[in-house]
Amino acid sequence: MFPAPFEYHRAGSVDETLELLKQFGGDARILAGGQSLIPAMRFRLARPAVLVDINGLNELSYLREEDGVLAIGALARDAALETSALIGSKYPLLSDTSALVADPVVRQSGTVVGSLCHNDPAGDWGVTALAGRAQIVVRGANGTRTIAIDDFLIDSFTTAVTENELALEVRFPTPPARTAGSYQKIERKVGDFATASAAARITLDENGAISAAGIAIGAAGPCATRVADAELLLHGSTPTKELIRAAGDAARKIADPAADNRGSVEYKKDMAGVLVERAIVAALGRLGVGGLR
Amino acid sequence: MSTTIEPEAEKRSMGQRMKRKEDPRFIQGRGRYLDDIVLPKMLHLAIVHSPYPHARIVKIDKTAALASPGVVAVLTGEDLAAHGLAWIPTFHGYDKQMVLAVGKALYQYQEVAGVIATSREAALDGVELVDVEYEPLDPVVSPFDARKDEILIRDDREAKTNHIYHWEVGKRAETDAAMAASEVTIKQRVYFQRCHPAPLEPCGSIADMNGATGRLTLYLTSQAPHAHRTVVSLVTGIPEDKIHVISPDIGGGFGNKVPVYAGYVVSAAASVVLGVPVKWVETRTENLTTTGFARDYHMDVEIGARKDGKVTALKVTTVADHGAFDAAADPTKYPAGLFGIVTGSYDFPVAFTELDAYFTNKTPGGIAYRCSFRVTEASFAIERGMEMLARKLDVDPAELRLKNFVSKEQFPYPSPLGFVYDSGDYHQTLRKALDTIGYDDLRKEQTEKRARGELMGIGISTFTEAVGAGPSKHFDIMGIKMFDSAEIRVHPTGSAILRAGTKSQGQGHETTWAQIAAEELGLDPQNIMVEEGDTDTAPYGLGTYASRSTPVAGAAIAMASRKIREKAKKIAAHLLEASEDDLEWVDYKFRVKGLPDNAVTMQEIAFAAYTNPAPNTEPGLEATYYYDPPNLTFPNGAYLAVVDVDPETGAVKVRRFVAIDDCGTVINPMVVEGQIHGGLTEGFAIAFMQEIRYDESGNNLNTNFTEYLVPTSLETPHWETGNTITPSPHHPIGAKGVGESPNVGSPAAFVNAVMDALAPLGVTHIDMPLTREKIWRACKPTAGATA
Amino acid sequence: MKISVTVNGTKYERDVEPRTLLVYFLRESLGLTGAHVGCDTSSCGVCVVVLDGDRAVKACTMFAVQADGHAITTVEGLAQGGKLHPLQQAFWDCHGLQCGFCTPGMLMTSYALLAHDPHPDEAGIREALSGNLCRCTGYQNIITAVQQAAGALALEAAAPEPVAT
Amino acid sequence: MQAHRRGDRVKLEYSGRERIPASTDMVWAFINDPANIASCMPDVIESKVIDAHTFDAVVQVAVGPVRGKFKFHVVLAPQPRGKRMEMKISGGGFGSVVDLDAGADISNEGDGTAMDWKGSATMRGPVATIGGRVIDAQAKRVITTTFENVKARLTNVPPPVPAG
Repeated sequence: MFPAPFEYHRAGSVDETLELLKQFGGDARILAGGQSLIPAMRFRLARPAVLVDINGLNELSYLREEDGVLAIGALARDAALETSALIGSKYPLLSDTSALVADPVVRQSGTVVGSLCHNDPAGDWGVTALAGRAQIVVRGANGTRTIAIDDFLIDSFTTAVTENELALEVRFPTPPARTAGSYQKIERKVGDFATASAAARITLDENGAISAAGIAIGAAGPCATRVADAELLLHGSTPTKELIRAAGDAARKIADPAADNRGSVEYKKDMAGVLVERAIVAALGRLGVGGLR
Repeated sequence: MSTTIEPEAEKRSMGQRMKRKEDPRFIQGRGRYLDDIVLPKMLHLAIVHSPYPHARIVKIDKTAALASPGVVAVLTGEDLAAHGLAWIPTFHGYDKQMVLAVGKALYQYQEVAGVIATSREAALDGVELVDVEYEPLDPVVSPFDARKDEILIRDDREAKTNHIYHWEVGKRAETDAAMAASEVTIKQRVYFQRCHPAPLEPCGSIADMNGATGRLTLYLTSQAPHAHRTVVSLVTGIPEDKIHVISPDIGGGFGNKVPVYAGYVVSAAASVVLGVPVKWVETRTENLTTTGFARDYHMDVEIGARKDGKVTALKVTTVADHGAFDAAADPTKYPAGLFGIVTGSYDFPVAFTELDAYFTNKTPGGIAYRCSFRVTEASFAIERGMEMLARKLDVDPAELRLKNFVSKEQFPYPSPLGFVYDSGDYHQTLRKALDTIGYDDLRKEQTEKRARGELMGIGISTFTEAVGAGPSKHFDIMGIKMFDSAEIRVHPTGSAILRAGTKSQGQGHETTWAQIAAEELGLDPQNIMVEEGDTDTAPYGLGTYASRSTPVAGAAIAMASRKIREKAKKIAAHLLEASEDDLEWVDYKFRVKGLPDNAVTMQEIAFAAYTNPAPNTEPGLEATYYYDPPNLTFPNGAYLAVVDVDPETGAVKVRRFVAIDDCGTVINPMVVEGQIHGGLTEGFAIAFMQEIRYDESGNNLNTNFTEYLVPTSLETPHWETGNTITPSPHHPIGAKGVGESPNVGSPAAFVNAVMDALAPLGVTHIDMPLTREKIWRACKPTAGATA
Repeated sequence: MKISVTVNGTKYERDVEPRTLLVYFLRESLGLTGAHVGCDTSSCGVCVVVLDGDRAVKACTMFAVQADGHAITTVEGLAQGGKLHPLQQAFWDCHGLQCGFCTPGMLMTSYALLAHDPHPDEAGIREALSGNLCRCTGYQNIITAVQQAAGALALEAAAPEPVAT
Repeated sequence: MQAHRRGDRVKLEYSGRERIPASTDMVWAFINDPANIASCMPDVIESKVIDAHTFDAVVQVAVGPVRGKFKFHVVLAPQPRGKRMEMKISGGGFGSVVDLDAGADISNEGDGTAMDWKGSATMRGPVATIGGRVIDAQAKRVITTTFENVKARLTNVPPPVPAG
């Protein structure tokens, strides 16, 4: 399978990228990792008239922790997170996620920001970004704006980035003390999109009660979904099996998956709950809280 | 065995873990697969497919496509009809199939038109612009609906029915009577799902009609190049000497590359019409949606037994879904292949099996996917049945098998469905598998786990295959007997070239064929070049599939070598100035009896054959042998799987898998192990993930590798292998064939293990693939009520 | 458009259509047919080559124009000075291939793996190779081969510079 | 307004209900005119009414990576007795075929009209598996927006700006 013809432009800078986007508008697509876009083009499902390649913008390939925020640049690839000592030690939620996206070769090209912008309903990073309360920094002709992830993910394959903007980075708040997370995914085999997925980020207070919780599920609606009821339930409570089960049930209730080869609605709803429970248990386990299964 | 003398170990070729001779080119990226071949002026073919499973073709408008840059021609079924190529016979000749749809499209993705252009991209650009107007018709998706004959799929046929054929073997009345009289019976419908071999290299062809010589060269991804040459000649009327089929390196076949596909024919027609080479290489979607699928058997399995566990009767009734054409790849006299092996390794006093096949609006096929013609379906049926019988009798499934095995004293064993099993020691093989895995300890562990509510299962499969088709009395394809052949020429300096009618697709023939000849001739296997796949040079053979290469061509190689040795003996007598009667073949040399130092090597003999030939003998040292096997061979094995099931998600972890195989004499243990690893992996895939499914509207739901699931290194279990050896008494070197055993035997082991794990929940059967959701459903507390 | 790519140490300048996938550029413009094509969905990995020394990429999911100014290593570039690369030798020794179609991709993914992690354990190798499909071997001998190659490379690395005493 | 989905990957189903502050007769008359329906479909670049029951429309598709034109052939099949309108929309694009079937039942509700609608999309061709989630999003958008716009037009307020 071969893509339809297109015009190719390699951007030399962020400004040049914005210039090209301005010039070609809706006819142009940004080419970063290309791991979703190129297969779609090979099937001629996507046939952009213009590709703006940002792979030369090495200045966007950073993973940078400063001012209480981990910033992941638009060209940081999944594999960079997977192998980063910083991510491995301080951001287990992100580390988990980076190891479960697509397959290990695809991860050497695929980017975190690109995945967020693609916003596939079964994608991984949107789920983790919701649980981690991430923000996306977007630049356009009129300057830079920062969008909370909840406002960024609009609908399937649709985000708050407009035609003339470039998503520059995603920012994850640095976890405060006594915080851990976990990402859980059911896939039929390596490389598959999620049958169901869930992310949890939990902060405990000094007494062992939950002082902050981020819970989200994937493949369970038009895009990644925050399980606000579970977050509310967890907040201020001491973890128990029953509490975790209730958080899972909140996910089961809110999940609105589509049936496909991966499973029925019934199965996927239950898996959303199971994975929320497992993600919470795993996050707590990382905080030394056990005996919850 | 051919010789009772034990040769010196270091000179021995047979049984050695010899590194493969074909590997240096593959590891350096210098293999030559079909798509690597580029010919001058070559054009590219891409195909237009029907999006509808059943539709009348109202109109095909080529105008826009022909105007697209680079497009040279567009061919439709009607264009082919003008050349008499609209229809071609199916594999065994009982039916015919459309090359490009004429009148009606009969399955989704059926080939409707071909676009020939100067590049692959331009051909695809043209495909987008071929405007086909369809009038959709209601599809028939299930053979059980087809049976009603409410919608006629094939109005081109004389018989106005979707029923293709009825086939049966065994004693119906006696079986029914024995079943009725049985103290215990089980009955279960078992569906072996439609799946696809999906070799990593898709199918393809390059047709090159030379207008000056009138000779058509066809590069094909072919497992059976000679058979394809004959078919092309019969279909086109081109004399067979004017057709040259070359099957280059093949990136896996597994039965997928046995049939003739539309792309081959269209590329050939296009080359004839346009006078330049035309290449066609499938996309993965085309591979999965249009080329031969496998299985799709709905089998009702019934077993009768006495209370003490001795089996009394077997009956299996099957409904087969053949898709839109009867293109199943089976020998002519065996429409349901070797399904009669369904009595398996057990001594049934009486048995009966029958099968009805139907057309549906699905892709045609029914090829032998890593399988000897329906042996996989049969083995799955009997091994699932025996497991259910053990459950019903509340006896250990290993004990039940040991009680009912054909014993080694019974060989050659005539089975109730007409085979004569050559050799085996089923008891020894199963006992070895049980010992290897530590069966008793595992059962103890399982008891403890069950007490804690954990789901652990142990599955057994003790299969017998029938492979190596086959004896000419019974086996032919469109009349061509299923012999195979070898030609060996020993060069003056003692190296040789060996050609065979088979075609390796990864099996390692370049190594193992050389090992057989080297062992028989006392030559260095490194200096025996093996060549296959070129119909201009190789002797006629039926090709590689159905585990037939070693049983048939392997025998031909041994026999050709022995013919050479006979002649060599004459030359040796001349060289040693002795009588032939005074010579003996010892330690890879001819020597004068009683005078061990008075000896000549084959290398010396070869040199003499060209420089100092014996009086009254032809110069040279070569032989050709066409081997017609006296019987099939019957590889067998005992497989054990241990699984843990997570009831919360339905996930299954295959913790251990032990495979003990008896494939008779082993030529190269390393190659045999490799074959077993690969076959087990495919069996694992079939048990847990591989399936071609259609929705109720006839849409294929598994059209590429994102939906047709091939396991990766991470899902694939670690395999433990071992063997027992009972040489085939009728094969010149005692070998039986092995490539398919693991794929035939393992699916039942996996399913039996999962069912064993779910036994405490009262679950007796779940159809493959065992997806997480199916297992999750079975584990739900309410499963009993909703199932 | 015109691109300049260094493949296996040799610089090539070629004119390509933007839509030409890297794998077809290598196969058809440069005649390096080691990288194959087995699917259209970036699933099978038979097309894997190494970009800039240590990044495995599926060459069917990258345009040739994107390789402009970069270095590509293909299976044809593994053997040096007439000597097989330890990975090639190990695949041969351990029967890590059958039909050979997935082999170049497997070798190149393994090559990138060993560039990052010279001593992977079995689990690490299974993980790293899980973007490459094989239908013949069941992966087991491939994993053994990568372990053998890792050992051989470690020896090679140790050999040329004897420790001063 | 909520669209519900169920069914298999290649067969997607949607349903919803619009309450329209207009008489049943007005609504019925409105949706019987193909020109009106054409004007309610989202992102229509051009449309051509062929006869009293059929029209062709070219729709600009823009979902995620998918940007392109999609040709639709729409056939209206009014069932006046039960005030039910059935629509068959067959489309082509991306080398594949998508069939949308929609049906709306009109009934009195208070001083207005209720329009209960159901739609399903069937995808055929390679797109179904590679682009299932994308096409799902697009089909949902076409169907739901069309009915939302019918309501908007009859409510005499400007139609909502489609998301994206």
